Amino acid sequence: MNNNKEVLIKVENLKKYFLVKKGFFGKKLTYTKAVDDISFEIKKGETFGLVGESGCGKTTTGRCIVRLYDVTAGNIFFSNQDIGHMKEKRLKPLRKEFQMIFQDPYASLNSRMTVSDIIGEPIDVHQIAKGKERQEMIYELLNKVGLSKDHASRFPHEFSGGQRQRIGIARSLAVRPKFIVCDEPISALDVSIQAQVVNMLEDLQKDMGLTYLFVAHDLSMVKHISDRIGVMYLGKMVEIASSKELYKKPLHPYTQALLSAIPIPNPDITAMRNAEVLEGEVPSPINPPSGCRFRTRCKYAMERCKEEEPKFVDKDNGHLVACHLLE
Amino acid sequence: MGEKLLEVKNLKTSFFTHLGEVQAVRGISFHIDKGEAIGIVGESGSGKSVTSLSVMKLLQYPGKIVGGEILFKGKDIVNYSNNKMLKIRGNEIAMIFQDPMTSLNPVYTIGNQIMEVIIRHQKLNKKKAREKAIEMLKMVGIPSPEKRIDNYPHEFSGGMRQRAMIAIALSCEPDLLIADEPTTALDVTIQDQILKLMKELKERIDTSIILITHDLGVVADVCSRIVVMYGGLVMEEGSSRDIFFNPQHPYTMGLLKSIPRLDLEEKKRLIPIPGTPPDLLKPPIGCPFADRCPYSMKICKMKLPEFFEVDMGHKASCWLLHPESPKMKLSTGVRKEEVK
Amino acid sequence: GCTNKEEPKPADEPSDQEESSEEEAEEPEESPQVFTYNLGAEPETLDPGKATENIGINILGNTSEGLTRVGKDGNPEPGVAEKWDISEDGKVYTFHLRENAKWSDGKSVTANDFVYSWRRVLDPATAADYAYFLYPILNAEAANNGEVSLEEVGVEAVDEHTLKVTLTDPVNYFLSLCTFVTMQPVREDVVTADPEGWGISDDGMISNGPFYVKEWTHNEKVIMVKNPEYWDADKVRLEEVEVTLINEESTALAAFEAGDVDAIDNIPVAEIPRLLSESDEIFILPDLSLYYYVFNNNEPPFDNELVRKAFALAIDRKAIVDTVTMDSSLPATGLVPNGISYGGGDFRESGGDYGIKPEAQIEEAKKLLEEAGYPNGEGLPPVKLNYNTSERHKKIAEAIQEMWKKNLGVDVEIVNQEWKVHLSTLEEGNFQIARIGWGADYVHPMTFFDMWIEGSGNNYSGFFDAEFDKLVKEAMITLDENKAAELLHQAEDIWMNRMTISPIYYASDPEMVKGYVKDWWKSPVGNMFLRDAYIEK
Amino acid sequence: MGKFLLKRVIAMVITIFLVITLTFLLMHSIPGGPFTKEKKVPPAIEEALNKKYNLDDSLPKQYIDYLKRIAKLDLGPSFQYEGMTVNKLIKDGFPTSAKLGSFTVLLTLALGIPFGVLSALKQNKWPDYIVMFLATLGITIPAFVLATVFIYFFALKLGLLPTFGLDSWKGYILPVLALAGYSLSFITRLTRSSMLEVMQQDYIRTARAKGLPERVVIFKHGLRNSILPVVTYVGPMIAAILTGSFVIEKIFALPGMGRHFVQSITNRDYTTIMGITIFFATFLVFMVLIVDIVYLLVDPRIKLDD
Amino acid sequence: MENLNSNSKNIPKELWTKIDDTEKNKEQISRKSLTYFQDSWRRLKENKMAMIGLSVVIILILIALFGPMFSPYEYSDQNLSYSSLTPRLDIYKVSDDSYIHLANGLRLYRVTESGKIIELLSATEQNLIEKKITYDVKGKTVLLDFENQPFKLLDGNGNEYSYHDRVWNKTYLFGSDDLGRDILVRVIYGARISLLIAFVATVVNFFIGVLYGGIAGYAGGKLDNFMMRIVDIISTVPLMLYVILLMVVLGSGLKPIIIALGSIYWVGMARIVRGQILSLKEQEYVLAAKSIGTRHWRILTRHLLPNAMGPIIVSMTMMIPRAIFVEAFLSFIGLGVSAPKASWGTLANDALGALRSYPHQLFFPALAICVTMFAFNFLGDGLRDALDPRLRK
Ligand SMILES: Nc1ncnc2c1ncn2[C@@H]1O[C@H](COP(=O)(O)OP(=O)(O)OP(=O)(O)O)[C@@H](O)[C@H]1O
Ligand SMILES: Nc1ncnc2c1ncn2[C@@H]1O[C@H](COP(=O)(O)OP(=O)(O)OP(=O)(O)O)[C@@H](O)[C@H]1O
Ligand SMILES: [Mg+2]
Ligand SMILES: [Mg+2]
Repeated sequence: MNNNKEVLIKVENLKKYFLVKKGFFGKKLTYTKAVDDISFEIKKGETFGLVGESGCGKTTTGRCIVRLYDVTAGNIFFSNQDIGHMKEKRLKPLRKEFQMIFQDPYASLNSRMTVSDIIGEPIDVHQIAKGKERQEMIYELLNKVGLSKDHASRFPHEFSGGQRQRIGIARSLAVRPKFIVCDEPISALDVSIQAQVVNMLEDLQKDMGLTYLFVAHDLSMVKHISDRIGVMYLGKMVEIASSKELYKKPLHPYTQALLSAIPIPNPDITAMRNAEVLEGEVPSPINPPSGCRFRTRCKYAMERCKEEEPKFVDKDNGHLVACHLLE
Repeated sequence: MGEKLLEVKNLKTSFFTHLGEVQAVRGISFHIDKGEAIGIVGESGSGKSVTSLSVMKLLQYPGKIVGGEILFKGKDIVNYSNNKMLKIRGNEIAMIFQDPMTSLNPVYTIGNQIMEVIIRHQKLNKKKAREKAIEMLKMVGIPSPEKRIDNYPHEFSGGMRQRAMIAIALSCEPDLLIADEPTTALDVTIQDQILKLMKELKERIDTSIILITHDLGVVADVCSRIVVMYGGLVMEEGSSRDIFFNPQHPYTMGLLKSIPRLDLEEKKRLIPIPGTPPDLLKPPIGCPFADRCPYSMKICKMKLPEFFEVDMGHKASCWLLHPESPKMKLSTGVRKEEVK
Repeated sequence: GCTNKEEPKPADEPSDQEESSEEEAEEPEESPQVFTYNLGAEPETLDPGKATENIGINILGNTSEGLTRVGKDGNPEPGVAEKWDISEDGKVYTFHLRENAKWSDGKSVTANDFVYSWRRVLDPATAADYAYFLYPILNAEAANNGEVSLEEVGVEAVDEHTLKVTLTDPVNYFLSLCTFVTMQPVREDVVTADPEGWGISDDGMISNGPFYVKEWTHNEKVIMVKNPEYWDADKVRLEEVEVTLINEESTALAAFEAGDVDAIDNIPVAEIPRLLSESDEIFILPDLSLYYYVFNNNEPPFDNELVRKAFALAIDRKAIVDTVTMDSSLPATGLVPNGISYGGGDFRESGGDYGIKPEAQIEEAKKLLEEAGYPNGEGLPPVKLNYNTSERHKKIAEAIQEMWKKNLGVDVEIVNQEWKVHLSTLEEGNFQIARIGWGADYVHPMTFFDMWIEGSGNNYSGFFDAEFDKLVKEAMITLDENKAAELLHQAEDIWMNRMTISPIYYASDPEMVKGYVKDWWKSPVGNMFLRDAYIEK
Repeated sequence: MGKFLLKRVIAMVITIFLVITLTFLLMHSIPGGPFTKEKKVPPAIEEALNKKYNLDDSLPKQYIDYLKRIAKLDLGPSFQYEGMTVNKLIKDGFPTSAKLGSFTVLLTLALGIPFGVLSALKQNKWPDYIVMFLATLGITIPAFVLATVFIYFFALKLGLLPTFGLDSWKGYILPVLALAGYSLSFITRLTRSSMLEVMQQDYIRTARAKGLPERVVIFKHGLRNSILPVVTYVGPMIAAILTGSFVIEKIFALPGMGRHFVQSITNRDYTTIMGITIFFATFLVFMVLIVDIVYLLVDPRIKLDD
Repeated sequence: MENLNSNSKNIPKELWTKIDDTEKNKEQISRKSLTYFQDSWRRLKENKMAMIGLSVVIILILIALFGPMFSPYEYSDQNLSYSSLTPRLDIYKVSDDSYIHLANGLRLYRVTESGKIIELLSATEQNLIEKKITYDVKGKTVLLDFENQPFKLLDGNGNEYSYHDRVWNKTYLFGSDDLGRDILVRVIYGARISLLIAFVATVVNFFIGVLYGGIAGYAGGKLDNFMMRIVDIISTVPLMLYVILLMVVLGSGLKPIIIALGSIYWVGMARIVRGQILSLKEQEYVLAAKSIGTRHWRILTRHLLPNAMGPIIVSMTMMIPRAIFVEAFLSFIGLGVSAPKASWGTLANDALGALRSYPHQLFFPALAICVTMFAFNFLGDGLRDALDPRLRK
């Protein structure tokens, strides 16, 4: 990968804790450490894949970056502007630059808006187009994501899951952003539409220099689309590498386990495949294990893993990993 | 062939909107045996969810079953009263819904929503039910379930919600489990765990599973038979091997071709199926896939093809399979030889 | 007593023990002497010295008694005082109290009780509203103003049963005043025990009338029972009087018709015609009060006598009493209502009607207005009529508004104001025409005259007349009734000939009382007296 | 939570203080005073009266004195009912009003919510039409008409119930019905409307898929999600109904405290105006707090604190 | 399962030819895309009840505006001798061309057979002790005997006059009020005020109540606490004090009433909206809207309020009748339009006392209010349904 490209997003020591109420009059405050001190960069024009166990904080990371959440600690730079602590007012014009595709398509669509209202909203908000032009834009966007004009005046509940997802995608594309957090944008789509959407995302990237943070569970798709991939585990980043590298030479035990579990669309192979099973309790982000967070389920766990948190080290030209084994 | 648990015959379901009748399901037939797992794959919007909702009889206004039969354990449940369905739902047929956020009640804790179904169908007391709920959450891989059980849905991540839905559906060990994209929001390790859980259920108590998913890998893993849907109709049906190795319908072929390949070193452009699916408000009279099919013929646009049996239990609805149709070279797109 | 329509319950029901035991105690032949009477609102106080509103006064009329009491004919008759002597100049009254006049707890009513009571009323610290009723007594006014000590007030207990009262001037209606609540006695020991609260106490109070208050459930009812110690107790036949406090007229009527109460004091006006034609239990009694419109005599156009007259004559008073008030009130043509006999006959009849006919005198009114320079109302400034919030006032105002429009061609705007705002408006003189009324405090024409005197504060017309004041004051102290009446007629002439105000009607007092209630009567000032009443079913 | 409550209680105290101040100002700025009467008392007597009740003090002094008194929970003597304290006025009247009010509130909730649910579930079928017809009548016909008509028919014509008073349980029936009419209709309609929306949600579908009986689906899953507007309405309603209704108490001649609300103003009974207002304000502010707490209990997503 | 068509055997040859891409997506029908509000309007139009409601409201407005032009009376025209006449008259036949009607309060009228009132008859002789009144009707003696119920109308020989018919009062179709004014025309005039009040209430609730509550709920935290405490203050400071002050300052008329309603008559709505918004603002679509940079105002008005429409509309329809009676109360204490102008509320209020003797005086204004309320409710329900895209019909 081209290492001298401009950095678009820089996340430094990002933390996001959620307050957990304990009972109604509970005095004891506990926190869910959804994201606990992670740092990474995304370069301009790059697709950064983010994978990891469900609940490890991917969505939270994404939402922090587009400032839908106020961060607990850490900095976020967007084009060298510190947006992590920016006031909403100043942030407003910047919102056009970064967008988010939501994981849960239905919940993120207002059930009292027609599709054309929904997709038209960012156009209106940022005064991109009016009247007929606006209408045309909406149709074009719908077309792009594989929906037809006729869908414009329908309501979200009249669509299938995948169609809803596409509405969300169309909405986020409407403002022609520079950066999109794609939070599992394609998981609800069938493979052919997936291919369509991914191709489209790639085309857009090529044409307009878009940058993506791509969260997904479908590792083959992640591999396909990402330039670099970050692997998260329980609020921590455990490994970052270029996608080729990661698949060829996964270093972290968790990454290895992850890759071994990819289902393969071939009944013969699946039957023969021997996925590595992660043993042990899944720890909770409310009180994560000490030291290395993966140690409770790691087959190589040592005494040291318990005491010391592994540092993130560059193993090989940008292949970063946090594991004591590899030090 | 085992005993048929569910048989859907020529099911037609429509939504009567002001624009007209949206024919979401236009006459599909399939069946599932006891202890069998079948997969339904297909275009998004092709009617998979609507089919499963029809089976559960949970269609919401303005949706209506307009034709066909749904035989569950031999009885047609299309005209079952709500009361009769109460005994079936949750207990005999359970369903995992596609949209986990909106499908969970925001004002009750996850635990409450799981316990509820346990108490209802297993007649356990509250304490026992709670224990069982914790166990279920643990089974679906929720960390520290004894704490998480008191969380509300909005405090869960997307995948966790989905797992909570799965826990609800699995907790009563139903005869038939309809899983509508149960693992889309799950990472592969958890997905693996969940799929194992389902398989185990299948083995242990002979649960039949209808798995609706886009992840062909998952289908390949779990299902012995696959139904491919498009435009409210079944396009092809066969064993997994038939579908993967010997697809007969151009749509199935296109589908298989769109999958990104892990094994390729170089990044290649994905190959989607061009075009858009038909508008179900005015479904085409001919084959719904005709407009996007690279092989379509005049007849395709005029007449709906019938099913042609290719093999034992493998059939497809495509004019190309008609004995009179001109023989074309179809791109197989199948990686039969690929054994790593 | 009150017949409730509840079905008889089985006697052995434990919850009804009280009720059934009561029933057992009844003599089978004679009806129980319990009378239920609805008076309306909650009395403000049952302290005679402080009571000012009608309901309290009504109750006190039966529980308390002054030196004189109101007789059936409306005139004063001996009460606590058996007899009295009046000095020749009419200034010194010596009252001889009955030996057997007793309080409800058996103690005698003494001359000292009166001395105490009257001084208490006059004490500025008591701040009694109606202290001015005692002003005819020597030094009373000065004492009330705190100028002289209370001991200097002209009231003196000669002995236990003799009371000497000295007046400043020989006020000829003093015996009438003595019937009034403010002059009724209170007991020093009772008052001092709880000076503020005794008059509103929940569990009854000691008094010296035919009945005494046994229990007062606030906002619900006042229960009076017969006072066995009353000097005239032999004649009192009712055992108990339950005063209910139903404020809503229509509810009260329903309660009466359902038999839940035996008498009601206020009747919805709209129902009166129906009741009059259907029922034998409705009584229209005269009510010594005047309903009138006051003109602002200082502001144009009503500083012009002709305009005032035109407006007054354009009113069809008969139509008002027939179709608007509908309660058999009488068209008013002067200051003093019919029903006060004074100076050898009905004061009103001897006074004449000042040219005001019951029907509208349209031609005359028009002519007057033209004479005043406003032919057909042209040139008149916009005229407003103020009234205070009430259905009745509104209706009358609307009717009169229409009469002025039709008969004079004048458009009058009518303005509705909340009661106390209305009073303030009147006080400030910030009006053109306004509704107001006046009720007699005692049965004497004077009660309709002294209000106009400069300084009384109740004359909102803005017109004062020295001659009028002189005549009225002279009449007050003229012992000869005929002469006094003559003086008052002269005073009334002054007032009415210039049409300072426009009288509308003399009110009536409709009352419904069940046929089985006998020998009740009401004084012309609207108090129901029950000392002779009994139930006969 | 503790901090939230503390903050709210402080806000409540400030609110009541402002209500006191505002009422005090309003009260003294409208024409007429407690001793303005039809038959004017001579100036000397009026002076004595003013002195007796400290009305001759300057307004700021009266105000401060009043606040001092309030701090001791003493609402002062009534101006109209001499010898009566406002505390006693409330103590006498409130139990009746509260009893009547409680029945009314119970009735409105016990009928309003089920009716609303019924009508939502049977939308556009005859039970819905009947309920909505009655509910529309209920809001259209004001309590005073209802009360008068009730008395006429049930007490006078049919003789089934007493015309006035609360001597037996029968006495409660008509006032409670008349008082409940509007609120009942309001609650019914609010419930219906929210239920209609909620019953379309996906989680209701989930609940049904679980095989839960319809009753549980409706009352557990549906109602809790649709109860919010009802809670909002009911909170202040309870405060208003429990402190008595002028109209109903007047028509049925009930010794409650509702009548003081209007009467004290007509009479310019300053202390009573203030006392009643403070009592009501406290009640209302408290109910509003309860409403907010119920919000938090009903819907875990709601945050009131930030 | 195997739907093998028998006729699929012989398919013409030419159908087996491949088609090219141009032939494929040809019939792309295009409808104009609707926005939420356009779609709601469409749904509203389909709702019969709502349309009936809307028509009734429009008709009422038209009647209020133009109705008086067709009436022979003014709203203030009095005829005291024709007071409190009922809309239906029981008439008795005296002779071929003269009929009489006995009204409440022992008033005897000469009427035509069709129910037109000719004159109030005055008695020639009254005997109140025996309860008999004698009249002369065009030369015929009529003796009214009111000794016993029902009253009797006798001729000179003591025979009862025959009951003829019950007819509509042709002089006053809705009867007359206690001052002999035509109730019909008064109800029509009343519509002007009451509908205006309904309009004001709606506007006030919508623009003040909804927005105020919406802002409080959406802002949350301190601002919410502050704003809602103001609402508490407004709802606890005695309304009457405030109204009296307004009346003293502004006098009577429509303006002060509008000011009064405007300043206080939205607190209930504000509370309800705030409660809804508090819960709605935590939904994901709000987050989604934020993420595209939607301004707070727009989130509130485009996303949250439409979702809170159900309770808003319900409250709105409930507030309208309240407003009509609040107006009557305000008029009663002097703030409203001054007599003889009257609104439905004041007409009903005034008639209440005569409920038993002259129920028609209450009935017609009450009916007018009822009809309006039903219309508003139909419209409101329809609107509510229309605004909820998921709702069944
Ligand atoms: N309430 C509704 N009103 C109108 N049309 C509807 C409604 N619900 C679903 N549809 C239509 O029915 C069709 C089938 O929907 P369905 O949800 O079954 O698709 P699906 O196969 O599950 O797709 P996905 O994989 O994207 O979830 C879609 O075209 C959708 O637009
Ligand atoms: N609003 C919230 N309140 C409390 N906890 C939360 C909240 N949102 C997320 N969490 C917790 O934070 C953690 C991370 O959640 P997040 O949604 O970022 O996970 P994720 O990586 O996106 O998972 P998935 O792949 O399942 O979507 C989870 O444990 C979740 O329960
Ligand atoms: Mg997520
Ligand atoms: Mg689906």
